[in-house]
Amino acid sequence: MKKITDYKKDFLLGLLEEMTLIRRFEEKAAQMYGLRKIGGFCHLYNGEEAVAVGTAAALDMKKDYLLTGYRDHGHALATGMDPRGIMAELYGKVTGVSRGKGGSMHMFDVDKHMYGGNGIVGGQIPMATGVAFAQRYREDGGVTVGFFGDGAIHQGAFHESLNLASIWNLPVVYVCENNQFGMGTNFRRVSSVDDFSVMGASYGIPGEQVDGMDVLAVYEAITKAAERARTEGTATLLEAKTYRYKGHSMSDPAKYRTREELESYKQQDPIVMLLEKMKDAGLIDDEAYGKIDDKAKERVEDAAKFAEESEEPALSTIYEDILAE
Amino acid sequence: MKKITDYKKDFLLGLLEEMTLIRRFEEKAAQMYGLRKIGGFCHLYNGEEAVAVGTAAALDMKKDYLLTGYRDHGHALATGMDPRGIMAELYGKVTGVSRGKGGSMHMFDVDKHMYGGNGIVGGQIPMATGVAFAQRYREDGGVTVGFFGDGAIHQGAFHESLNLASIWNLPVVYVCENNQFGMGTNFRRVSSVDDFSVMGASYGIPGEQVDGMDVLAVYEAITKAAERARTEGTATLLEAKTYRYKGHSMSDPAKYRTREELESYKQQDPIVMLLEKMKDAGLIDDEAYGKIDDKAKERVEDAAKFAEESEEPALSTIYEDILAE
Amino acid sequence: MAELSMREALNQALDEELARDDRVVLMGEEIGEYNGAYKVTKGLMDKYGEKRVLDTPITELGFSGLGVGAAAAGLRPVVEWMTLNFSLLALDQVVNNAAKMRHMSGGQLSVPMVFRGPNGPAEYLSSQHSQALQSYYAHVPGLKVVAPSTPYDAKGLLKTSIRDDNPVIFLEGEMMYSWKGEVPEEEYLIPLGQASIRREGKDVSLISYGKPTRMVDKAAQLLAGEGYQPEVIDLRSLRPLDEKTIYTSVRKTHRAVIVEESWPVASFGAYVGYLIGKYCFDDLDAQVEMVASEDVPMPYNHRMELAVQPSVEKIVAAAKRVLYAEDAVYEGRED
Amino acid sequence: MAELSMREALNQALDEELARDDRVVLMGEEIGEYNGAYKVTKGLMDKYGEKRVLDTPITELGFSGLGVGAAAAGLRPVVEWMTLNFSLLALDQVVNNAAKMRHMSGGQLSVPMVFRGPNGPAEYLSSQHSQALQSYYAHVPGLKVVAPSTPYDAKGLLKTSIRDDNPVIFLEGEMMYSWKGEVPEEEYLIPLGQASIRREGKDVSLISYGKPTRMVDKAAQLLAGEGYQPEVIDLRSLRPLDEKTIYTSVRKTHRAVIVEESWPVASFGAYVGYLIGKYCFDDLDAQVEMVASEDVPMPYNHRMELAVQPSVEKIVAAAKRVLYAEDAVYEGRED
Ligand SMILES: Cc1ncc(C[n+]2csc(CCOP(=O)(O)OP(=O)(O)O)c2C)c(N)n1
Ligand SMILES: Cc1ncc(C[n+]2csc(CCOP(=O)(O)OP(=O)(O)O)c2C)c(N)n1
Ligand SMILES: [Mg+2]
Ligand SMILES: [Mg+2]
Repeated sequence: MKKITDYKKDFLLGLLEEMTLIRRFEEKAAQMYGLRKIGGFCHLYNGEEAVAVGTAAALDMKKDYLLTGYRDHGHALATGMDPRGIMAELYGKVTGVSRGKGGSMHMFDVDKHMYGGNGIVGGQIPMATGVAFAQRYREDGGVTVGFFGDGAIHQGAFHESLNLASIWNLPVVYVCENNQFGMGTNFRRVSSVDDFSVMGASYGIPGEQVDGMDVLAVYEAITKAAERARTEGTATLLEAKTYRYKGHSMSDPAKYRTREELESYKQQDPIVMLLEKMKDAGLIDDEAYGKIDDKAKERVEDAAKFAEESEEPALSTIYEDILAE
Repeated sequence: MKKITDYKKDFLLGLLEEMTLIRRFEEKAAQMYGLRKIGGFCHLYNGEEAVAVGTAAALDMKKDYLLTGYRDHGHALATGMDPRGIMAELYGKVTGVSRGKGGSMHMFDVDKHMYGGNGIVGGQIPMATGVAFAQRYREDGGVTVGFFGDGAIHQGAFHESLNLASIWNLPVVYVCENNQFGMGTNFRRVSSVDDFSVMGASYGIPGEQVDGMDVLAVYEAITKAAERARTEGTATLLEAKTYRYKGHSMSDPAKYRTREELESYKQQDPIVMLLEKMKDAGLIDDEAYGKIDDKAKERVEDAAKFAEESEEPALSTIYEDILAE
Repeated sequence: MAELSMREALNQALDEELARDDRVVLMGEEIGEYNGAYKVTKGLMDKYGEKRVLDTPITELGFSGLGVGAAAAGLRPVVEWMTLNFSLLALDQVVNNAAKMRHMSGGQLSVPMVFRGPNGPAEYLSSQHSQALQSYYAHVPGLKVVAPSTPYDAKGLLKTSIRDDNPVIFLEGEMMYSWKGEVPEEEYLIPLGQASIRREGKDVSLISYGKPTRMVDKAAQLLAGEGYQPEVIDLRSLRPLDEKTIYTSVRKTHRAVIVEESWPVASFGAYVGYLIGKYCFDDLDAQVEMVASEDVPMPYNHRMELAVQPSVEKIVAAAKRVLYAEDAVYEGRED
Repeated sequence: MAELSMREALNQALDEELARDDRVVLMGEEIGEYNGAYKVTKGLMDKYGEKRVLDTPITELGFSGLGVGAAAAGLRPVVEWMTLNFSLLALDQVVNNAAKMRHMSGGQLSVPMVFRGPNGPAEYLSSQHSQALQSYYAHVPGLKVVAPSTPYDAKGLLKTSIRDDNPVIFLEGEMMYSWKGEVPEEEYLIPLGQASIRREGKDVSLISYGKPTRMVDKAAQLLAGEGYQPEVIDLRSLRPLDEKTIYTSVRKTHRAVIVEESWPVASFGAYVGYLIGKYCFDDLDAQVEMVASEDVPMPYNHRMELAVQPSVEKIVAAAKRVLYAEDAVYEGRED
């Protein structure tokens, strides 16, 4: 791994900003959920920010693509999507990215190459493989990153997709975000192996574990994997070890884990870790970070205000967005 | 591996008889298919006899179970099912094992613990896992063997099942009969790896390749795997390398492979190989084998006669065998 | 009689059958340690242990098929699908194995098991999580399909389903789990294939099952307030279907409205409509109407999702159309 | 005009669209080197190369979902399911991704692709391999569902389907591939959602699509021989459905029989029956009848499998029942 001082300062500040924005966004979403501005499932990303942010930083969202599951606010923000459209979507407003039809689990932005947001555990894995297929077909030099959880990795969709990606040399990076739980189930209870990266061998592709609390580790792993995808058309399986601070969704009190476990992960908080390293290297001080944080809060406030003031979709739109003309 | 002289002569003769019976049965089935006594798909097992016979010999079909795909005549015979009922089923007669409802792909015998016969590629893998689940639940000391092809191994059902078997310590042996083709497709064209046994590692279970043309090698591998299943509740993934002499089904001229390749496999014919070894060890001579072969032919003739003379099912039976009372 | 929630009634049924028959095992995602995503299996892993109540990985095809194999080999698995939406991943195992094993084996095998879970929309979940998939299961010979509407029925029907020697699809509703109703202390069973008449009447037959029955009751009250006497039928089981009760009612009332949550095209409700048209042709005084989901994927926005679903207003309006109390204007129809 | 088989007509459609638009790719099991299990894709890998015609592993869920992703990213995949039976494994990708991507993204994504393959029974294949699954696809908003009955229609409809910006399920029939018919040399397209009237008449509307249309034609001839004038409608597309043609016909004939191969319960045919009952209530002179598969899994024995399916005799009998030329005796009905 490179040293922190090997990175450009702006780049590091960018990572910090993104992660902070996601953290603040999720806090706001939780608050607004409590106020019943948002309903349904709402899966927050607190604690896992480094994975999406480190990944997006390694990509060029002009030509690369990203797909994920229902825990997608962080990924959406990391691709550069506007917090306003995301928050408005959570509110179910017509100004939401999916015009109020998708909600929390279905964030899309075609321009930013964010292709969802999928509510079916594992359902995005074949689709991500297909986006990579289109890239290889067009030889556009791009890469697709498909995210999924430690729960999703057991789905048949994973197995079928990785084999397809391997035999067809698709430029895809599969990232298993192992936050240690699928809902209330510790992954060790339902997994035969505790290092998912070994599964790459079944498909003749590289598999690697990476510290998902360390945004730079993620950045480097994705950079390497994306490079391999671009140049050799070789898929990669990465397992990012991470942790979610909140319950699975808003209704989960998360009794299946101890306070101590949670606290021990908070000690390795991805934002704090990067901040501390940057401070040690003299790249930032508390005041400067305070400004970053303030800006994140502002953007999030602005997004909530935008969402609040936006219109509900007209009922007649229920017949729209189903078939293309 | 043990030497041939380490085996009891009767045991070896039994293997020879079983394989010969299957070979003759399939030849008869092919002939009757040509005469339109049999219709639909009819997937023959010629060349692969050692796999089913070596497996069944290692099992106790009083307490063990066997499930396979649609290429199931050989497995059915190997479990000790009566050729009459199997042939009559091929003829669609009411005396068939499935009363004329199942046909070639659906041979069942509850008493012999032959649980099918499944037409959906990979569809039997979760079911076999479930039979093993029941065995573990009852602690009946038995083992389930689930067969499937090199084509089927890519199905999600495989991945999901092996993980389940591993985390629940199910007494199951998964046997991938790699006959090198899924219909017209050489497995190397659609597989990321050419040694499927490596996939065991994804599920923390042993994986092993075995020469599927050598009935004793199969017997030994299954014996070992079954023992591990019985005593430790550990599943095993075995890949039996084999070859099918005929087309995928009766309508396939098998143009996707060379005459030479076929001939080279016929040089390692499982029946001939065992016969030669036994001859070398002085356990059998041509005359004695001639008798075995005659007996096989007789049983097959008898089966065809039985099938021919049996009644068609009454049309009213279409409403039967759907729901249990 | 105790007043229980649907959730508690279902839990009791599972508990009693687990106690009664040690071939019964439960499996599904989060049903054990977590006590169930909707807490239907609460306490059962504690009581019966991990051997009989199993948390599965997220592999709907795998564990559903595993259940089929276990059933064929003599157990009586009750498989929970966290929601029916996810059962699409398992459908092959249900349609091609569970429903056909007996047939393909010429009657040798049977598959005594239950697949259960919440079906139909809840709230704010968008289109992948709000599907009412009963029509898929009702379509298939070899399955039974049950959909209770009260805690009493839920308990009695689930117990019967677990004892049934066939694969039964048991449809609940997330929004129904907290519904309350009386449930006797003593054991009882309810046979599959018998509709119940929730309200007797003579002017119009309102036919439904599962969650929408509540709306139908309300609609019936409103109609009664306007002087009509609607008859309200709860089918309780879609397969087998109690056709006799339907026809008897329609021959009396001469008018019928079917209410269900699924999409309209190729739906179970439309089939009932077709049957009534066929077997009560001479008795019908008006077209049969169906109140179903709009023919659209479910949106997330709450006002929209309510607009997509059946409602008391829609049911009353349909009833009035068949009662000729309101003009039948079908918007957007090219005819 | 050239006389082509359905297989050749479909092959031409694929060939022409591959040539016309390089976003079109074909994928499926055995479609390339082996030229297709039923030879529909014959010669296309040779002509267009492995880049555009791809042999997939046996992973229906995987490659169907891959197709959805590729379509969303701008290609126009045509996915072959070797038979529709196997599509049950892929259903989640079709229902939850293909049909809903556009909706869940608020109209941002589209999924221009075709899933095609033989549907319905062939011969001697037993129950897992003989399912007519159109009702599953017709049920789902967000999909189009097409089922041609002639080589001419097959070609024109497939070309249109490939150019459509939505996911289209294109249903063929193994037994139909060798059917012959005239196909013009010059290019043509047939719009989706327009039924065709195969025979004009005034006494009874015989409504069908896909494979059974041939039987319906024969039945119509027999009925004509007895002095009736049946009208024969081929729906050609189930979704969108050309309701107007149906209602116009029934309002003229006052009687209708629907013929399809799927199981009856929660079927597409029953939905059409329901629609007719509703929108032609005042015009109907008899109950609407449906000739479908018997409500059983398909047996292997040939006499039995024929008995399970629609037949010319069953269609004639149903027509006569609605013409009141024969008593409507419904065996086994408890009513
Ligand atoms: C096919 C399917 N099965 C079940 C669910 C219900 N469910 C939603 S999230 C979840 C847990 C997934 O865990 P994991 O893959 O680890 O992702 P995480 O939530 O930890 O990000 C489950 C079971 C679903 N949405 N889809
Ligand atoms: C789910 C499914 N997809 C496709 C088919 C059609 N099909 C039947 S056999 C076969 C090839 C299977 O190959 P393999 O698993 O290697 O078994 P083998 O025939 O060689 O014994 C295919 C594609 C099917 N029956 N089921
Ligand atoms: Mg997780
Ligand atoms: Mg093979």
